[in-house]
Amino acid sequence: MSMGESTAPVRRRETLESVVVRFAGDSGDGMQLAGSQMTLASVLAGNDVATFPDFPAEIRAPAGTLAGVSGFQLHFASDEVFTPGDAVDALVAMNPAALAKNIKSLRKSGLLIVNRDAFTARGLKMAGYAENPLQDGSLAEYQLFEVDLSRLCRDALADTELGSKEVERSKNYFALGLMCWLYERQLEVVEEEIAARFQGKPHLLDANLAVLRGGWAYGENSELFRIRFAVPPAPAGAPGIYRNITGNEAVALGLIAASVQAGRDIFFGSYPITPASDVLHALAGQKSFGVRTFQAEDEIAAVCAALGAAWGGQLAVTCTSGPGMALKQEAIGLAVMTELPLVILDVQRGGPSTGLPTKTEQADLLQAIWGRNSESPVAVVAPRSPSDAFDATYEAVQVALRHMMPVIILSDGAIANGAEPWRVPDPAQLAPITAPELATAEGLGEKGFLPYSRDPLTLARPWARLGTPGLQHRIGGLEKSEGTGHISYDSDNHHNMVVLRQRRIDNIANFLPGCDVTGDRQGDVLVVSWGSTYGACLTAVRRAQRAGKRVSHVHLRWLNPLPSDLGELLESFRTVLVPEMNLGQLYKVLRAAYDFRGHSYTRVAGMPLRVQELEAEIEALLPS
Amino acid sequence: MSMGESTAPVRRRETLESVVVRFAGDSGDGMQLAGSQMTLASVLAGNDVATFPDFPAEIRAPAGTLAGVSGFQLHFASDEVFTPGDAVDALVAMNPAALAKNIKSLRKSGLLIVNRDAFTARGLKMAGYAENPLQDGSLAEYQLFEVDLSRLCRDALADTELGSKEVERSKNYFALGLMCWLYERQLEVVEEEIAARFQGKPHLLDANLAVLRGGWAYGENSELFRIRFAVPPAPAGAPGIYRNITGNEAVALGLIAASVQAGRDIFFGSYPITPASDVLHALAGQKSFGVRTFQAEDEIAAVCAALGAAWGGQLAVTCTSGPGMALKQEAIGLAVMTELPLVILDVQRGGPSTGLPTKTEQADLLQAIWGRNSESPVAVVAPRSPSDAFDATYEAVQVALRHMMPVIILSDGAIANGAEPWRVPDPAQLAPITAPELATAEGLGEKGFLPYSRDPLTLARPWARLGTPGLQHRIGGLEKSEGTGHISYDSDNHHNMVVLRQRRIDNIANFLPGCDVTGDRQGDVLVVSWGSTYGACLTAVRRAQRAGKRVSHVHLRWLNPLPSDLGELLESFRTVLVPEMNLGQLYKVLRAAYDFRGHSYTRVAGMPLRVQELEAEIEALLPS
Amino acid sequence: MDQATPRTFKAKDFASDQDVRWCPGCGDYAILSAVHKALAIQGIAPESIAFVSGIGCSSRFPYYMSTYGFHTIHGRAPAVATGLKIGRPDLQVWLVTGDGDALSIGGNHLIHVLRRNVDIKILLFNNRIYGLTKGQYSPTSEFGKKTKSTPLGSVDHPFSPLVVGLGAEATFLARAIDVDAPVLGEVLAATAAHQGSAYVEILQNCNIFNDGAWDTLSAKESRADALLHLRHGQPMVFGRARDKGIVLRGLRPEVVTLGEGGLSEADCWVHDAHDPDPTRAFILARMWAPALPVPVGVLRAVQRPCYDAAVNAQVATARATPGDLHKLLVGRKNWTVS
Amino acid sequence: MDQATPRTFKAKDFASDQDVRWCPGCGDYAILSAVHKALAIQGIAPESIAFVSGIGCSSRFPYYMSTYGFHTIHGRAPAVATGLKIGRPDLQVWLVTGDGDALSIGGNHLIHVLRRNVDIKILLFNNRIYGLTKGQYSPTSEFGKKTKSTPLGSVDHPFSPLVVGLGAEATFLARAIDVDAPVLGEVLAATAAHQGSAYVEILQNCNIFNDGAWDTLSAKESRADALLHLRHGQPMVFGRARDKGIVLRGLRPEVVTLGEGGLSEADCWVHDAHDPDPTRAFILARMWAPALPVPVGVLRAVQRPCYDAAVNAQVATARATPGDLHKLLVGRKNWTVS
Ligand SMILES: Cc1ncc(C[n+]2csc(CCOP(=O)(O)OP(=O)(O)O)c2C)c(N)n1
Ligand SMILES: Cc1ncc(C[n+]2csc(CCOP(=O)(O)OP(=O)(O)O)c2C)c(N)n1
Ligand code: SF4
Ligand code: SF4
Ligand SMILES: [Mg+2]
Ligand SMILES: [Mg+2]
Repeated sequence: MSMGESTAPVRRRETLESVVVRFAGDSGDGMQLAGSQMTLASVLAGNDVATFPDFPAEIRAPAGTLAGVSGFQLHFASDEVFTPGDAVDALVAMNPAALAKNIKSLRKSGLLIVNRDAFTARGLKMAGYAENPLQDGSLAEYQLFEVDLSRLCRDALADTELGSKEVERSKNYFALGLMCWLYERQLEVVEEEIAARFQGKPHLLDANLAVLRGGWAYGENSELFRIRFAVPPAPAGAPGIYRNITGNEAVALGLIAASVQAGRDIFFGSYPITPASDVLHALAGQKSFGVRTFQAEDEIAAVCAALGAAWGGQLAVTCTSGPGMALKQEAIGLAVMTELPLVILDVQRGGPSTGLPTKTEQADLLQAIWGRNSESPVAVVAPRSPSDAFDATYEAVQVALRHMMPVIILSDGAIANGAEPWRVPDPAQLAPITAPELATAEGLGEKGFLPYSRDPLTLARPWARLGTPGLQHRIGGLEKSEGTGHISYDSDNHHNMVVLRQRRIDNIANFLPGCDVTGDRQGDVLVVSWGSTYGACLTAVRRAQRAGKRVSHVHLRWLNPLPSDLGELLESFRTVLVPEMNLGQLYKVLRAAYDFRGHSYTRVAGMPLRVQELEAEIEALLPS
Repeated sequence: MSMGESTAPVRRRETLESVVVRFAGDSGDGMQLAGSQMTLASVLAGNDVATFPDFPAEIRAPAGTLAGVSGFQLHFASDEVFTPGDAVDALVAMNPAALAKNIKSLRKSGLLIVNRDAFTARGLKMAGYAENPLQDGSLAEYQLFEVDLSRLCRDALADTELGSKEVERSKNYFALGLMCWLYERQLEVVEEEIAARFQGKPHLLDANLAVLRGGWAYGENSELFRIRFAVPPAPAGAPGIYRNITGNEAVALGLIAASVQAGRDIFFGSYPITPASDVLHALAGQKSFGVRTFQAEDEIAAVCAALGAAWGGQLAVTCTSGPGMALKQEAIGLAVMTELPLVILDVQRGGPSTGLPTKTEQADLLQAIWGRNSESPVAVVAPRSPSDAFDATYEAVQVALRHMMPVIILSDGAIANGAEPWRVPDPAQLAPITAPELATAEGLGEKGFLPYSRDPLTLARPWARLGTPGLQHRIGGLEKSEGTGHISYDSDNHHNMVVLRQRRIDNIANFLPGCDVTGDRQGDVLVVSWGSTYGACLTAVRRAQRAGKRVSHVHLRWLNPLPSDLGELLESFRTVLVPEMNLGQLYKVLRAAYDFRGHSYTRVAGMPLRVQELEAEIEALLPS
Repeated sequence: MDQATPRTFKAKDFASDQDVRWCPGCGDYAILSAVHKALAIQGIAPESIAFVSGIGCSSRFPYYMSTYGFHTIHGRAPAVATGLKIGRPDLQVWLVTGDGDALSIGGNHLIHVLRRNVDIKILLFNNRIYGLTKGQYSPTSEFGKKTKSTPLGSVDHPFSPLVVGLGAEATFLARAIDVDAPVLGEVLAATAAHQGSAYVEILQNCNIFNDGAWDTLSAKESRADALLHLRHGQPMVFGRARDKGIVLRGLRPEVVTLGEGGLSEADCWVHDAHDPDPTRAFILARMWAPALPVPVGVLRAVQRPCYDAAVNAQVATARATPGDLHKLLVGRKNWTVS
Repeated sequence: MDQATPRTFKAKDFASDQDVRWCPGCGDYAILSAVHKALAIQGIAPESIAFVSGIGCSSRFPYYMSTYGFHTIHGRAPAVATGLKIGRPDLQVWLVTGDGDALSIGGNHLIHVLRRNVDIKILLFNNRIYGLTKGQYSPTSEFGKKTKSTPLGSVDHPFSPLVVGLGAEATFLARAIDVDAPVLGEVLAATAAHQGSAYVEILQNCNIFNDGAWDTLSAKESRADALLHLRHGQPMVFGRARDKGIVLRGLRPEVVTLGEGGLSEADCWVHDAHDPDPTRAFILARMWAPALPVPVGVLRAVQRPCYDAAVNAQVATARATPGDLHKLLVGRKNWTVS
């Protein structure tokens, strides 16, 4: 049965450009599942999408508590989408706690669909409600739809053998069915997902399908909704195969693609930590690509093992989040000194210290650039969105191998777990990845092998294949003589090596494109962004541009080194706005490097920046 | 016998303002001893002094090799002395390797005293000499004095039972005796030191005294030297008791003084590392002051144990150098979050990675300010000289306790091992140290104890004494609600707490003096320094001032926060020069914070900056 | 607080007002309530006790105690607790940790605290999985275990927590299982009483990510046959009908059926928790199902000087002549300018 | 290099051209030369061998080898070596470390590499002191030791390196002393031959900061009485006159005089290095002077799957069907825009 086509009398049908929906419920309520399946249905409907999953820190806080609320926000539109959306158009609240925690995000007159069955005295109390908000008029400014979700599920499954727990657990599919009806998403794709999920468990399969369709039918048949919405497909993007992808998945794929291209097996040393662990999980299953994952005893062992593997010739990677990154710094310094290629992924989360493990933030920039003892410069790149994490990762590998150095990738919680459509690259079209490999001792000069001799262009030292006769060499963390790599305590040599290591970083800029500016290269306000604030900044700038303002946007993919034409660009605007989810870290880096006037806009709330805030900031900086 | 008064016919006697001597020999030759005893003799002669010990990294590299050369440079003068001196006036070279390694530092026409006995074929070869430099004319531009040191020692000890090894080992005292004669230092003080050193070993005591006096007598009686030098006492400083002190000793004393003043026992958690270990050694012997030293299994345990002790109410301290500092950063973040007082001493050394363990550098500044995950601001203070390490440490404790926060002290290898005279403070005059102690539950409001309530002035939270009924509380690394300290995942609270933690740092500036400027508060060039480059910068600026230039100097003791009037000061000069032993770290911090024009002068050679280089830099920036 | 009246405590006096946020059904609940009870029995006031933990589900423990509490960072609780105890020997210090927190990232601090015999009570909740990070294998997970990070099965040979403890010279070793309240209570009482590092492995069920890990040991039906409850001075007898015993043949423990082959309780290996030689404890710690019953109770409890006490003794001795600050500052060599 | 001719090696083929920079008289020299010899006998080419070390005097070792060498950071050599070996199982990987490097800062990595049984040969130079940092006590220093950091004597109970190894499930344990070249050579040969983590404690004299630490064991006169040279399958007999033996009474080893009380070699405990049960090895590892002779030679050598081999086996199996990049990238759900 295809329920994509409705047979009931057609209600008012409104066509929208863009919709933001949010599912919210208990951690056990399957909100992430409902959200990601609606995402899939939306991308297959041809919309552009962006998502923002919002987990609780507890594994499973007691059901019904505020601490246990799990949310999933989905933005889908007929136009390009760069953010998960500021204000929610439709909120599904599975219980009072979910309502209490999320109602702030719903726009005035937004649709509010609640599971009335959960609004019991106990549920209300756990959510901290003195009065039932469904009855006390406090929700008057929203369009409230009260649905007896639990009861409706029970009804839908009356004929089955399912226990009451399993019935209760299926209610996310009812909500999903209803939302799919409301926004005219096809059910087929969800049905396929359910089929895959419950393979081998026919009774659960049937039950969940029944509930899903029940949700749809409820929308269709009940008198509750007098309106349905259509969001027409976005204009077809570049031709190709598309898929939906999260940032963590994209990193894993980027690594594998780079590994295949470079002809080097991946060694992935990691210690689990939220929100980075999924990269380990994704790679652990990819042994057919020669991926060796190593769950180390701690972060230090993880990075050290990776460094050992790098010395051995592997494509070495380590992966963590903020606190783990702090622990790895001493060993990253060793990578700097030994000039070995190493990719370090830091999926930033709220801090300081343990902080807010499940929330996003972009406050590890200074730690990445400067957080080691002594002058220990490391290249830093940041993806701007989930799908872009593929490219950023791929580039990180390129640079690490070409220049023989550690490279830090700064992702964050929003990118890691957020999802968006991605045009899958053709493996045959991937950019080349080269390394200064050295696998024979032939052609060495009189002095034999010089592990610290350099390629004049890349400044890379040779990557000798261990096991090759005649290439034996010894490396370590003590200062070394240029050329021989022998230990050196000489003053001048030390100064020169310190300067050289910095030059190796600066030199990367010669291999990178200049600034890619959205808008004119001069004007009133230049918005500079990095990482996951890309989408919000771009959207805000575009809106200002449409309003005829002289505002441009430049997004920095590489944070160290910075693009060579950035200084000039910054000076070409009356003022510069640098919005960040930290206290102005990129702003400090830019100030230290260039002469320009600017403003730092910061909000560190564990959530993506809102387009509206940025619009207001830009507005305030424009000449009146 | 007092040999301070010479009886031999008086030679030409020249009076000098300032002299720089350097003892250089094998690690086993006792050069550090000779140097520090001449230092003592000089300060007791009323000179101002500064020293620069220069150790090899190996414990005892094979005798005679370049790697094994150990040096000790002493600057003494009739005027104030701020640096160990650029160029050496008199070099003692105990063997060819010592000559090879140190000759560059000797000024043209400088005195060069060599132990001819060591210039054997083997010794020359080990030092890399093809020809004997004593014979090939290559030393023509110096005043060369060849002394058969080894033979003279043997002669002096001919009557004793001493084995040839012990005789050989005494030759540093011969050299010292000779130098004391040459520069008219009293032998008494050295004799007392020898007496203390060889207590209970009368045959060694007598032998070393004999050799010391032999050195003196040799100067007096041989025809070699036609000149002697006098360096009159420096004008008496402020009245008081003076002593000679190294930076590491001064830190230890500063901690104990602060501990006595604050009425809190010291808990000192540390893991040995060059050049910081001596602080542990110094404190381990001070149990009568209630000092508990804990040699932990690693740096992480050291800082964590200190944090546990801080929670328990101790004056908690941890101490390390660069690589260990990197390891401590995660735990320092926990100290930031839990707002516990903790003093972290980082004695900077050459890097990156293991780097140059025995060389100095000041390249951990950015690591100290920004080297942690997320927004994790920490107060940073740096001593400017060995004796100043007492005050800087004392202030660090003051701030840590008053504001309830971790404070980083950035010392460095030059300060740690360098020595200078210090006017000993009167314990009764020490500045007060207060902490927001809370040792009873009386007077708490209705809500009971609020661990994250604040003193409005210091922004400190209360330091509850563990064990007190009614003050039980729970802290940790997760984000907390202002007031209660309960875990909070709330967005707005997080943003506010992030901002508050930064405000807590900024607020310290209200308790600190403004910039202490040497010279006018406006002019052509402002030299800004921090840490151990103080002396070189001050000396260079004074020379420029004497030459009538509009140059001023400001030295920053606190690096985080910066003094509140610094921005204005920077803008009051045509240009600013920031000399550093790194690649411009303070310069970056200043640029990020203020609008000014400036230049970064950097040299990272494992050695203090030279006054001459700085003079040249200043000169180049002056309007012509 | 009137110090004159001796105080008695109820279990709930040790509970904090914070909502407990473990998954419903988690084994941690039973342990929490056992600890509340054991502390009430012990009778030391909540304000004289500090709980320190690392990071993990288990490490949330301090929030649920009315004592002083410090939820530190991953793996480092032993170090934090050591510093606290050295400075504050008057406090009773407990440490709560997980198999990942204690044996993966925190392994070094754990073995050093045991070696030093710092007077800290260490409760290691072993659920053989990383709970908080949602289900990766841990250093106690069985070889071949399939988890999120080991989809083809882990190839890591696991640690036995108590054997690691013996390698580190632990003076007190005990084991209990979350569901067996009496043994857990007995072990906690002994832990509270021990002077020195008391190291306890508590087998705990994570019903979300490793449900049933201890089923054979915890199931009411099989428990008596699967566990060997050790009692000092008593022969090792177990089984639902108490019809099985342990005898030591050479260096190897074997299960015998009492009554068969003329064997009686008197032939069984007698438990000696106080043997200064750790070999017995080593044999016991390595006994494992299904070949042998798994020992619970106190495996070893011997005395050795505590690091914290020794440090404080050195300080106290030195302090008999308190330091003179002026003398210290002026040092041995000095001169006066007047 | 002509691969056809089998190569034979001399000790000096394994020496690098770098000046050796240990203190004259340091025990490290003897170990270096023993390793050069053992490698020559083993006959694997220098280019097929990698030496990894941490930081410390001992950790300078790789510079003096003509093999590949990596002088890493303090305590982390086991982790670096693990990564290297997983990626490059074809290389023979040796690790050189000190008592501080391995058991203080590096304790956790050490126990994890042993647990995993990564195929790495670990030489721990135990001089019971921190040499490179000039004389602080280490985790193997004796209780009460006065050093720079413990002027009143340390109050830390020391680790026994081999007992720590047993706590960590080590498959190979051996001990030798720097001055006893024959035993050292024998141990190194066995180490080279073992598959899995081979863990060797080498008692080494630091003549600068802890001179004479092993004097009773190393002095020519007392050595034979103080050391027990273990040989697999042989009764434990020792003494200058080979007139003493070890018997096991219950769980306790005792010294007996052969010939007295009718005791002969045949009554002595027979060494079984291959016993899968580690209890014997535990007893041996804890035997210590002066009450008992100190065992040298191979205490334990058993087989267990190596982590690195198992990882590579999983990869090889999976690779039988090589990954298809296109298929991976497009994923399970996708759509086409044309
Ligand atoms: C430095 C650091 N690394 C990693 C983490 C992520 N992390 C938190 S708890 C944990 C493991 C938890 O396992 P366990 O100790 O067994 O406790 P359980 O949750 O099972 O009780 C990990 C890896 C972290 N918080 N900090
Ligand atoms: C992170 C870090 N902490 C501390 C040090 C200083 N350090 C170098 S070697 C060493 C201990 C050396 O002792 P051991 O391992 O026994 O080696 P030995 O010198 O005795 O051979 C220490 C503490 C360091 N290099 N790095
Ligand atoms: S994840 Fe497991 S260990 Fe953690 S609270 Fe839930 S059931 Fe307990
Ligand atoms: S300090 Fe000791 S261990 Fe280090 S080289 Fe010298 S003698 Fe050897
Ligand atoms: Mg666990
Ligand atoms: Mg050592």
